[in-house]
Amino acid sequence: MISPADFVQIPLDDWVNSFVRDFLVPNFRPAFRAMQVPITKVLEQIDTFFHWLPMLVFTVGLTLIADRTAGRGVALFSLVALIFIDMIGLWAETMTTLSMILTSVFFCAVIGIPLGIWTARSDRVLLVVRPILDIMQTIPSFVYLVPIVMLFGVGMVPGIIATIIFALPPIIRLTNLGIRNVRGDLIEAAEAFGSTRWQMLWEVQLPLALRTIMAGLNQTLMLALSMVVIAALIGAGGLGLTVYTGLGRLNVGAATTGGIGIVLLAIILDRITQSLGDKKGVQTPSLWQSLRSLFSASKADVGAQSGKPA
Amino acid sequence: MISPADFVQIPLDDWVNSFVRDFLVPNFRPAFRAMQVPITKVLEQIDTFFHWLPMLVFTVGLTLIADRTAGRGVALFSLVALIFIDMIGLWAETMTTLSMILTSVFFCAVIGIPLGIWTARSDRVLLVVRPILDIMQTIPSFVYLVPIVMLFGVGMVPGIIATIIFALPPIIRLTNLGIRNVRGDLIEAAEAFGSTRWQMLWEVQLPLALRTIMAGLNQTLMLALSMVVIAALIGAGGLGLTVYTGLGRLNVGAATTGGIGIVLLAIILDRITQSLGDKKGVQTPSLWQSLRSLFSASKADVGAQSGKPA
Amino acid sequence: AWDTGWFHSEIYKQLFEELGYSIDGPTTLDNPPFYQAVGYGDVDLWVNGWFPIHDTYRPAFEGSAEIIGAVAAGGALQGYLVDKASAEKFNIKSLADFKRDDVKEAFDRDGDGRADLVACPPGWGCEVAIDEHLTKYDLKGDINEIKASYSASMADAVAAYGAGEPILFYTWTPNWTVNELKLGKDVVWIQVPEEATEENAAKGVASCVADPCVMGFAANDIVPVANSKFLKENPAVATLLKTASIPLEDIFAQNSAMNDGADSPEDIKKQASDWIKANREMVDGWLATARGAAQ
Amino acid sequence: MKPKIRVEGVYKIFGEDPQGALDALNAGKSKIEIFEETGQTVGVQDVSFEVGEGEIFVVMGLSGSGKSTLVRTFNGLIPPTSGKILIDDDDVASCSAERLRKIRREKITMVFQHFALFPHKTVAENVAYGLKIKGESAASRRKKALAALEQVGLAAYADSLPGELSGGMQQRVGLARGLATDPQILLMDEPFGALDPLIRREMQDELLHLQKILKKTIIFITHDLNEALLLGDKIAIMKDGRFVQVGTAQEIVDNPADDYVAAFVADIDRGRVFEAGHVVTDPVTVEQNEKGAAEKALQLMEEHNRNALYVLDNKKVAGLVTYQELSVAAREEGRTDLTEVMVTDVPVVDQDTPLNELYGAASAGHPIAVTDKRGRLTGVIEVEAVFSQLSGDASEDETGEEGSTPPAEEKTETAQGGTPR
Amino acid sequence: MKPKIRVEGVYKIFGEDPQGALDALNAGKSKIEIFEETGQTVGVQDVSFEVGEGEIFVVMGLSGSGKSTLVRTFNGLIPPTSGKILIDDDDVASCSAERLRKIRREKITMVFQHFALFPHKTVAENVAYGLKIKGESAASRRKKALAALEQVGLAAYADSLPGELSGGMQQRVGLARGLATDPQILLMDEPFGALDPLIRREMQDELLHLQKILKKTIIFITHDLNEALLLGDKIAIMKDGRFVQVGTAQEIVDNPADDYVAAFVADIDRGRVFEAGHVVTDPVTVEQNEKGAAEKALQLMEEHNRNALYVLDNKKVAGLVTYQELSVAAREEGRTDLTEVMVTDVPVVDQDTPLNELYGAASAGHPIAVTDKRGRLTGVIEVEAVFSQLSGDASEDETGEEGSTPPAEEKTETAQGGTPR
Ligand SMILES: Nc1ncnc2c1ncn2[C@@H]1O[C@H](COP(=O)(O)OP(=O)(O)OP(=O)(O)O)[C@@H](O)[C@H]1O
Ligand SMILES: Nc1ncnc2c1ncn2[C@@H]1O[C@H](COP(=O)(O)OP(=O)(O)OP(=O)(O)O)[C@@H](O)[C@H]1O
Ligand SMILES: C[N+](C)(C)CC(=O)O
Ligand SMILES: [Mg+2]
Ligand SMILES: [Mg+2]
Repeated sequence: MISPADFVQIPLDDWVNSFVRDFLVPNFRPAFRAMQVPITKVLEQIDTFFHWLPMLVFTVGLTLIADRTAGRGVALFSLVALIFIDMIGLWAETMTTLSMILTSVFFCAVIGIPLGIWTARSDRVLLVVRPILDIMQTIPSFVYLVPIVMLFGVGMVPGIIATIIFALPPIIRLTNLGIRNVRGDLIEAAEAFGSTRWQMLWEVQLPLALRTIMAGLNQTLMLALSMVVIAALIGAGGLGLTVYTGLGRLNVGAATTGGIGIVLLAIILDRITQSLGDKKGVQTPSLWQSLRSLFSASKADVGAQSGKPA
Repeated sequence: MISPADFVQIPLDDWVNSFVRDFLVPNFRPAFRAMQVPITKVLEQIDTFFHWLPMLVFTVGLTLIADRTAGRGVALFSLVALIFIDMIGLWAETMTTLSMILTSVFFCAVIGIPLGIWTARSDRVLLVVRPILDIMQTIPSFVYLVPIVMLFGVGMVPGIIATIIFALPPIIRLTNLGIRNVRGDLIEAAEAFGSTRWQMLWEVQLPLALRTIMAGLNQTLMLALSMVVIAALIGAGGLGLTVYTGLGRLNVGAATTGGIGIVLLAIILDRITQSLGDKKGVQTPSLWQSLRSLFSASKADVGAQSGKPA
Repeated sequence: AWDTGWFHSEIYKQLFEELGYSIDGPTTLDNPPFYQAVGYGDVDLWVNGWFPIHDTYRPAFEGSAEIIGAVAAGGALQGYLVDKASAEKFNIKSLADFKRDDVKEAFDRDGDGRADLVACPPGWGCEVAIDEHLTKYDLKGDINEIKASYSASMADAVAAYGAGEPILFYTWTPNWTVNELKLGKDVVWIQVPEEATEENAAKGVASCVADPCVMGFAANDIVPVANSKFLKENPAVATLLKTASIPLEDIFAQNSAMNDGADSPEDIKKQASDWIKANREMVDGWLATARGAAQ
Repeated sequence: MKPKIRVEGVYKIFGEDPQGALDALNAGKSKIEIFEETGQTVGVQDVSFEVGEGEIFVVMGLSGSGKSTLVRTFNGLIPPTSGKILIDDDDVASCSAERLRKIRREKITMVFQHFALFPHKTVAENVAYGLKIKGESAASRRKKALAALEQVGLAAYADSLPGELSGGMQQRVGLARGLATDPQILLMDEPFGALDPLIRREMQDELLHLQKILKKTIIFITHDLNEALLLGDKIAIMKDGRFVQVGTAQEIVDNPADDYVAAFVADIDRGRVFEAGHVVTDPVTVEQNEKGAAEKALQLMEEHNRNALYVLDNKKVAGLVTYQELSVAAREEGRTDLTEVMVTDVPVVDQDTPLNELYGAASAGHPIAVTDKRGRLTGVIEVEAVFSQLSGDASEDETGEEGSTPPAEEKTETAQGGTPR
Repeated sequence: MKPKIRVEGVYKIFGEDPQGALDALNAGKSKIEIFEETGQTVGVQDVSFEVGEGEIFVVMGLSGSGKSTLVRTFNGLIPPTSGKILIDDDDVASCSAERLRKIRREKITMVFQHFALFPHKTVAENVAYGLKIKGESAASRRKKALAALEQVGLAAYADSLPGELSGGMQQRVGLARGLATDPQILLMDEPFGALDPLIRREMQDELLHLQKILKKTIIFITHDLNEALLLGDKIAIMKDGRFVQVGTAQEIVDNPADDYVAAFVADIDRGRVFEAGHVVTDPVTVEQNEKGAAEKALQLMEEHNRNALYVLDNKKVAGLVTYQELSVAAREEGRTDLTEVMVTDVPVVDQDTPLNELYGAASAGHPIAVTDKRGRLTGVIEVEAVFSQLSGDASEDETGEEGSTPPAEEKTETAQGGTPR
């Protein structure tokens, strides 16, 4: 049986090995490690805050947010789920995971939304970005774990970086989609009044794309959650570590408990962010209002929330 | 700081442990292992076929299929990619992975499409199925690896089972969506002519939902591909194993090579299945034609294809 | 298995084949799934059990599977290593030296004020042992255990070493890590802060900062673990397992060969059959006994 | 004759609590009040009517007035909240699902506004859909489908996909699909709403033409008044789910039941609505060969205050004489032979000619002769009567007696327009 | 006066290879041929025209004929392939982006078919959009927006969201948005297409009313002929991207340039298109106090073949006499005083009265007096002439001379309708 391999063989693995080990790591590791600093900063802030916040305050706050955004049912669910998480003894881990997720999502938004806008405004950029996103989503995250570790080290922040790589595509895609899908006649109307590109963006495109962007944020959040366990492989803590440890000890119970924690967290965050997108798109979705309410939800700024009469 | 955990603690992990180990495994392991039989059968067929097929025949065949469905560009890409895979020495692994993926997707379709139809036809079923799908998608696959091993053992087939669990939701969701989204006036028209529920399904709903169902199949395929490495953790072979082994040996090169193999496979399969959905929806998508062409593509029935004049 | 096990797995495989068995595999499995699987008889045997450190998995297989014979009794070393340059620079002799601030700072890669130690994946036997050490020696505040996938953690250590940073890690031998980072040349064993006694100290470990060397771990047996029912039905295998063993030096040698690139399945096969050829006599003896038991 | 469709007291309430809404309706609340108070939407309220076999019954009204809801109750696509819908003897509102399916398969089909063609089936397959559902064989289906396509002139496109046809052609396919099962009743829900005006006109003519041959019973929804007038044997005007007026085009245009209907018909071209028969008056004639015909004619004209008079030749129209010419000829010049001064090239129409087709004839300024099928004069139309009908003033005094008393009072705004400004 | 908008030889080809399509056009190929051969779509071809300040220029044509494409080139939403579009002195087709933006901000706004209101902004914010873009302060924006809303009667809804308003109200918001920046030119692309007939009529009246006050230059797209006739000072009819005819409503209805236009206007109610001025004839009159007035009147009538004649009192309309009454009175009874037999209650209209408002006056059967602003008789309308114009036969012999030669030949189908069948 003949095949091309009989004639030419490409030692791709060797090439990659020497590229990473002999070139990338020796020369750029310090640079890459320096890039972690902003992530570390944000993570520390969020993490400290959540671990400082008393469990009951957090629970009440999130329940109120859920009630305001996603309705009574979700609020009730959040309440019960959070109490349950506490009772099965995973509160601290949950908070760690939450900080990690929010940090990832924060950076995904900061990177992804402008990039999405850019792709929406230029077909050429889209042409370049799209295959990269495709590959980012199809390449198994295991493949980039080792390079990430080699370049960034192990721990929470490299875990977040892996998560960002994995969770970034949807927010870019949906920002792009949202802006491109803004009704043509509205764009035309804005143009007919002599809007500049920036005015168009701020006055028309972004507000109208907000729902879709929110959907992207929601998907990004979900993908980030799905990386929690894999991030634990490179030293991130939280619920992912609980699962990983449970697996290592053949402790199905612990692994399942950690898994349930992740699922509960996922459901709560999913419903809240989903309803955020839904509602604000229909009602009065001033961009700033929406971003603000997203923020107060994502940072779970409970002090301020619970201060208001419910 | 007070929290509910101070008063009640739920030993959930112990409960799960004893449920799985003392109840599920002793009583149902044989039943679960028996369930593997059909999967094993299908897998063996496909695997034997692909490993028997000469590399060049497969390559030419798939290229022709790509040309007919997704156009010249994709065909060219497939050709180059397959030759590249062969040259980097991953042909056998790629075939193993392909068999595994196709088996998973086959069972996803067999389970998912009827289930999707059912959910589309009954709001009550949807109400039950939806949260289950939500959980299936949010629960980290690591969590169910150990229970799967406990119930099904290790190897290729348990890997496929994990893959099915992970990749099933989109096909159900999109079958449901596709059928529910069939234009109301067409349903009305069919009803106005006195169609029975089955006639409605076969004559109108399924053909019109086909595009969406194909999109679901495409997503299922992609999710299945993303499980390849994780399935290797419980003993499945193929490209996933290459990646996993590479990681274990700190061999970035090998891991990347395996990863590239997966990505190439993913891109080819993605483009072909995507275009399958696209084209057949617009042109003459007799359900049977479409299913047939899907089949000949998914089984890569190259003998038949390459026998025809291109 | 981790990749130190391929070689002797292959030797055993070839031996079984000479006995007339056909073998599937070897299958690659992580510790937890393996112990699970062998307990249920999905896998008949593996030859990569490390005891006593795998004692944590006993509940998973005890009753339906058992340890039988030994691949290499008492020869497997485990312990903590630091890179040679730092060991000399900071004069590090044992874990206790990591209480010193300058050492801590030098070994601190993640900036949390503690020295980073590449430990074991959560759940493995060694993870528990390391944890015990750190508690026992009151080092929790000084040393940060990286509990991640072992290869990931080591990737970090190797990369850090490559970048000239000090590293501290746990490993065992035989293992590819010591080929990557050569014992005595790149890295040296350090001790745990305990007085050397007869039981806990190993003599003649050249690459240790001290001799005798208190490595903190008793030497382990590398043992086959097999499904009991399978053994009962296949007395020849049982006997072979009981009698056979492979010298550690040979395992070391092969491991280093593997790390030099000879790591394809074919290479390993060849290394195994070469070894069998070289030790034909001994092997024949084992086989004869085994065949005898089968009668 | 027994009506083909009989609708009795049909109500349709959308919402969770139809009974509450029904009670509120009975208490005299309006659709909007009910929606605001209970959240229930009144789709149709208290509609009763009958349609005879072979009739075209047009339902019109603004968007949201309940036209679609009403017509969808007829084939059970929407079950009414209460009321009876009798198709022959079956009450569609209460019969079994099996029976309903049978009625749909055999008696009643629907043509949809946006065509609702199955995009995945060819034109012929679309047309054959109803037959396939009934279980006919492929060959017979194909044959009947082609025959139906022939009727709408699209047989050549049998194997195209609907997407390849223009809107007008697609609509004709929809019509063919409705006709293929040879139903007795066609429900047409704004079938021409999406068409260009030219194509639309073509389709209307086509429908009238088909109807002449096939004699189906048709319920036709539109919100275009001209279309309603053109097609409808009877027209119902809906508002808020209720019939505010039912009648012929002329009845509605002449006597709008309320301001809503009046606003609806305000812009109508009355020349299309009314026919010669609406403005005809009894003929005042002389026989050509009668003795003293000339003087008699002059006297008749003076008596009836007319400027011209029809002259008969043995009961058939021979021509007409004008007062002026006749009086000059007879009284001043003494020529009393009618045939000498008679205009023979006279306009002749029949009863059903719409007024707007009389303009040419009327532009001669002479009264127009209306004859029956055998050519006998049954009446004449004075041009003043035409204007009277066109201006809408004739309605008060029934058929236009004659314009003797100038009804200019109502039109004084035109006179005012002439006063100095 | 310099035209406000001057369009010269504008072409727009959609596709990759406009030059190829232009060449093919010059070679005389049709739009369809070009599309089939080259894949290029001809949007607009060779359109030139001018619109004066304060005019309403209506563009009509079937779907796809290029109306939207054309009008979108005026504010640069679509750049033309070739040709000039001069707004005052700026060529929109070739000026800089900056300049174009300035023109859009200051001179020209657009009102869209489907409103195109920003759903996330309140009504007032929508209306103020153009002002915000220009950088006006929030307070001044708000003030002007409220003023514009006041004009369309929606000030009360300033803080609602567009989604909360009905279609008609949304359209008025769109109009207010167009007016808020006080542009000189309004482009309206089928602005009333989506409305119910009743609301549509209201909007048309509103637009006419506003136009009377504001005197904008308006380009108005529609495919409704009645709307075009109602609003347009000038009307252009498009087909396949080309103007097939440009003219006033009357010109187009009377002299359709080809069959396409003819089919387009076939259904029109001519009574709305034409005005009294189109059918007026020179008055033949007698002075009331003239000597021998009665006999002179009779003779004039005989001469001109008329049945009635206007009687003046010092050049003002005093009344009319009919031939019949006058001849009986004067010739037979010897009473020659015109005032005795004169009808004084006569219909009087002015030049601009549309024909369909003459029907009431005409139903008296007497000729109608047309007076100028000072009340002086400038002509009379014979009822026959009205019919002649309505039937469309007047066009050949220019202004309706008189119905003396009955043009019934063309209408023989009505006569045939009366022959035995
Ligand atoms: N499925 C439904 N659920 C609730 N309300 C409905 C439903 N269908 C129709 N309606 C309401 O019933 C009323 C009548 O609607 P219908 O569609 O019959 O109007 P229509 O006269 O056909 O209007 P159009 O000309 O727009 O087709 C409307 O107020 C509408 O909102
Ligand atoms: N962006 C475009 N790309 C390609 N072809 C176009 C584009 N826009 C319009 N066309 C084509 O140009 C022609 C004129 O279209 P246009 O929209 O101007 O017609 P219209 O008269 O406004 O029709 P309607 O009454 O449906 O609005 C059509 O054949 C259309 O298909
Ligand atoms: C055998 N190892 C030391 C590699 C792993 C363990 O502790 O299980
Ligand atoms: Mg309707
Ligand atoms: Mg248009």
